[in-house]
Amino acid sequence: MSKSGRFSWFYFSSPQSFYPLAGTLQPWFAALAVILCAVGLYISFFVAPTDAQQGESYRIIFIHVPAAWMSMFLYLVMGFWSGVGLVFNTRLSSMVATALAPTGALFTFIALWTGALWGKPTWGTWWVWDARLTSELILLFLYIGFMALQAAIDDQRRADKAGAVLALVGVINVPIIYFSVKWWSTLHQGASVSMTGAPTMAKTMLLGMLIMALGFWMYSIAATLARVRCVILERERHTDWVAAEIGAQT
Amino acid sequence: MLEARQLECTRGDRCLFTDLSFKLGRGQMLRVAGANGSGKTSLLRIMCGLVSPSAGELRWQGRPIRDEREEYSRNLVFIGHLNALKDDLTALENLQCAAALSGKPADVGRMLAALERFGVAHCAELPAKVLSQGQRRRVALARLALAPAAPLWILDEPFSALDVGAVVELELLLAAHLASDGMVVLTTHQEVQVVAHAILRVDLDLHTAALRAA
Amino acid sequence: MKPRHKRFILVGAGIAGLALSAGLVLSAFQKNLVFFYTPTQVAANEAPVGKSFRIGGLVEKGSVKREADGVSVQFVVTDTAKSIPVVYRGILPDLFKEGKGVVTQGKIGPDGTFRAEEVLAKHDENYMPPAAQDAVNQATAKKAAQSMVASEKGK
Amino acid sequence: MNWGSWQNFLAMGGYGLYVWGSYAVTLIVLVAEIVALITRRRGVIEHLAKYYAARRRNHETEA
Amino acid sequence: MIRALGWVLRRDLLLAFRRRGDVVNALVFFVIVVSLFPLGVGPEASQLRNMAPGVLWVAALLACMLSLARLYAPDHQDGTLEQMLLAGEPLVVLVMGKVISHWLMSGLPLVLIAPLLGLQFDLPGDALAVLCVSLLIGTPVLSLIGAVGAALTLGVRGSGVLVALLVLPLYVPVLIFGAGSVGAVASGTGAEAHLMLLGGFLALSLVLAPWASAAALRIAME
Repeated sequence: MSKSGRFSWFYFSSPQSFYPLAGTLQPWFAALAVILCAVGLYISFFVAPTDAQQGESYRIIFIHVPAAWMSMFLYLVMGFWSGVGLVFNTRLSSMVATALAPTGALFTFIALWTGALWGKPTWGTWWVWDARLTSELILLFLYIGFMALQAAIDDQRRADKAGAVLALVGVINVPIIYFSVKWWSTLHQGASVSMTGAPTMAKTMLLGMLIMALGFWMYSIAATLARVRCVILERERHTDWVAAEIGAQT
Repeated sequence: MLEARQLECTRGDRCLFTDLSFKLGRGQMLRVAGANGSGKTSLLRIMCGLVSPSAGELRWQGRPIRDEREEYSRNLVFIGHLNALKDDLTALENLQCAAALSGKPADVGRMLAALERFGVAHCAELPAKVLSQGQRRRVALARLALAPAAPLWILDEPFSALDVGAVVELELLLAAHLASDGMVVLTTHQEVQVVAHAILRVDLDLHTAALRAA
Repeated sequence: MKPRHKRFILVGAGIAGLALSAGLVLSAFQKNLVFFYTPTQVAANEAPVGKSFRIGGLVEKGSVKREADGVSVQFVVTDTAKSIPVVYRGILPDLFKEGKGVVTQGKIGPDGTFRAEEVLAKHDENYMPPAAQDAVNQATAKKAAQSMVASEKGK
Repeated sequence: MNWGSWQNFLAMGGYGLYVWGSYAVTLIVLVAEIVALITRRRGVIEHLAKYYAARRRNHETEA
Repeated sequence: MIRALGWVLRRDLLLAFRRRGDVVNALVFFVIVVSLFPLGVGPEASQLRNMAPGVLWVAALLACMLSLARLYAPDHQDGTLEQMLLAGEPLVVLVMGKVISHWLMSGLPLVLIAPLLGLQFDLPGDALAVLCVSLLIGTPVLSLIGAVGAALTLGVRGSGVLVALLVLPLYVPVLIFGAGSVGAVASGTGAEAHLMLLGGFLALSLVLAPWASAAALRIAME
């Protein structure tokens, strides 16, 4: 993902040189994801204590919150790379945006699903139409719309650019999701971890949640790198290096 | 002056042309030749600024057209495959809208004169949908006869669906435009009888875009 | 007009539009635009009339009374300034407790009692083990006691 | 944290269905994505191998 | 700039006038959808009154969305869109003209006929007034957002369903606050906050949507 860009943007902005780099990095991120999730799950179930209010049902937080964070964060990253692709006409950034969308949509789905399962025992309902829940649902539709639009357009360059415009229009939704609990009085509780102010969670609970979030992050990078490799092969099939790569694979 | 620098165009997996450079000066005509699917229309659309080339750039009066899109558009008349006529508007209204949108509104007398040149003045009050294919093409071409003319004309198969009389009329119009230091870019399958002090030719069939002056 | 001037005008209009939009949205937030109403708002007649709406607040301590049939329950929702009595027939969520947040949907009856159709618990964003919760409770009680003493002394 | 027994662990203080329902679906979704990625990669490689083979044959017959 | 905008507007209104049928169809669609609900739900006045804002707004949303297909597609087919991209004026301005004419032909008629339909649902007078105001502020937003969707899906296969998928989620806030304003005034809590938010959406989409739509059109024409 953005990792490549940091040390040598120009070299790795070509699909040909990014492809092997992604291949090298991908297993490491995957391994990190497995380790972090394992540690996170251990803390979530065996170290973090019961919650005083909610009992054991709060343990859903360890996937719900990281998934919700990822759903918003991945959309921002997708919007960023879409914008870069639109402005600088760099193929790789458009490919990365395309590769991010399915993972983002999955995390949005997970956030909604676990939220429903958490809401039933604590609030007493699977779903309410409050601002936080509604805007998160719209985020899912935006991801789906992005994928559907790209799939419907045959010309690759146009698909990338049209998707980018849609992604950028949809970015408005992300701050609405994030701040909805502050702006409106919602059923959804406020943020336990915020940029300002101390977290309102017991330390071990917070630790478990943060490690799980880190694990999801690594997973997202690994999944995106794997997908972007497929996308590169498909789109660069007319080049000699892809022909050579496929020749080596088979 | 219009200058193309190392233009490249790819559609899907196919590279239509690459490293295409030419210069088109005042009073010169550029004829783009090539077989079907060789990228003639794509080149014309790139030259209009409708499509950005996958590499290279176009310069108008020394400045990239990307930077001054509207300014460039005002110096340009493009007549493409489609006639850009609204079926429900009359020939006159169509011409009026086209002129207004290109930033050069004209009065009715001039427009009727332009239609007259292509022999469609009697259709001026008819909705475009009742016109024949040839008549519609003539109405579209009447934009060229509207004075004051934009310096650069880009025409995609302007002679298609025209009868002999209209072909001659268009050739005269092109010659007059070139004589008054205008520039013309066109694609066509038939030979053009236009007197001009330079007719350039780009042949897209020869992939390396050989350029020769006639 | 040069293209540069046009772009300038367009960008200026855009910025003005954004400012107008921000102003309108922010002043809308000053007004009453809510998922639920507080008892104070209901008392000030800001809540809808003759229509189902939600009230939110805390369940007043010691106000929860269960009827003999086991499914009907009465309690009082308060925001510490005003309070509204609520009657409800149905299953309460697990987090429904005295002194905790609640959001309930229903209509106000002619006697001023809120007839709830749905009761939802609203929990806060604090997560801590029971022992820590006890400590917090004790601390707040102590603080409250101290402030009582202080105010007594002040008199 | 000591759960005492497997039953306690699975029961999650009475919220077993909700907690395990969340974790199970998350696991299923993520595993499904991984499987989809692996099959996609195989599919792409297979498809492109055929594509290049067809192109080679085409060149040979032309030549 | 203003003159170019005026010309686009004039041309589109003239075309709409020559093809009155299309405008009338959208309006009839709106009326029929709204009138179906009392038939399906039953004639109980209080229930209808509660449903009215939502029903009217959803029907307005759908009617507006259906007419999006006519926004750019005909111009795309006959080549006039190409000429618009080559006009000597910023494309944003021309897009604005297209959007205004779309609103005049699809949004404004809805606003005018909505009070009549509101009577069908037994809405009180003040609620009818707020319904009109909310539609007046809200339907331009629908046209503006719709213009982005229409431009993005221009000439794409299956664009009818796709435009719904792209545009409807973005319509949600307008629906919530549009219908909410009528509901709020019907239940005695003022509608100012809702209308102000709608106004905020309108200002925001007036700024952003024409740019996005113009960018999408350039992309679509490549």
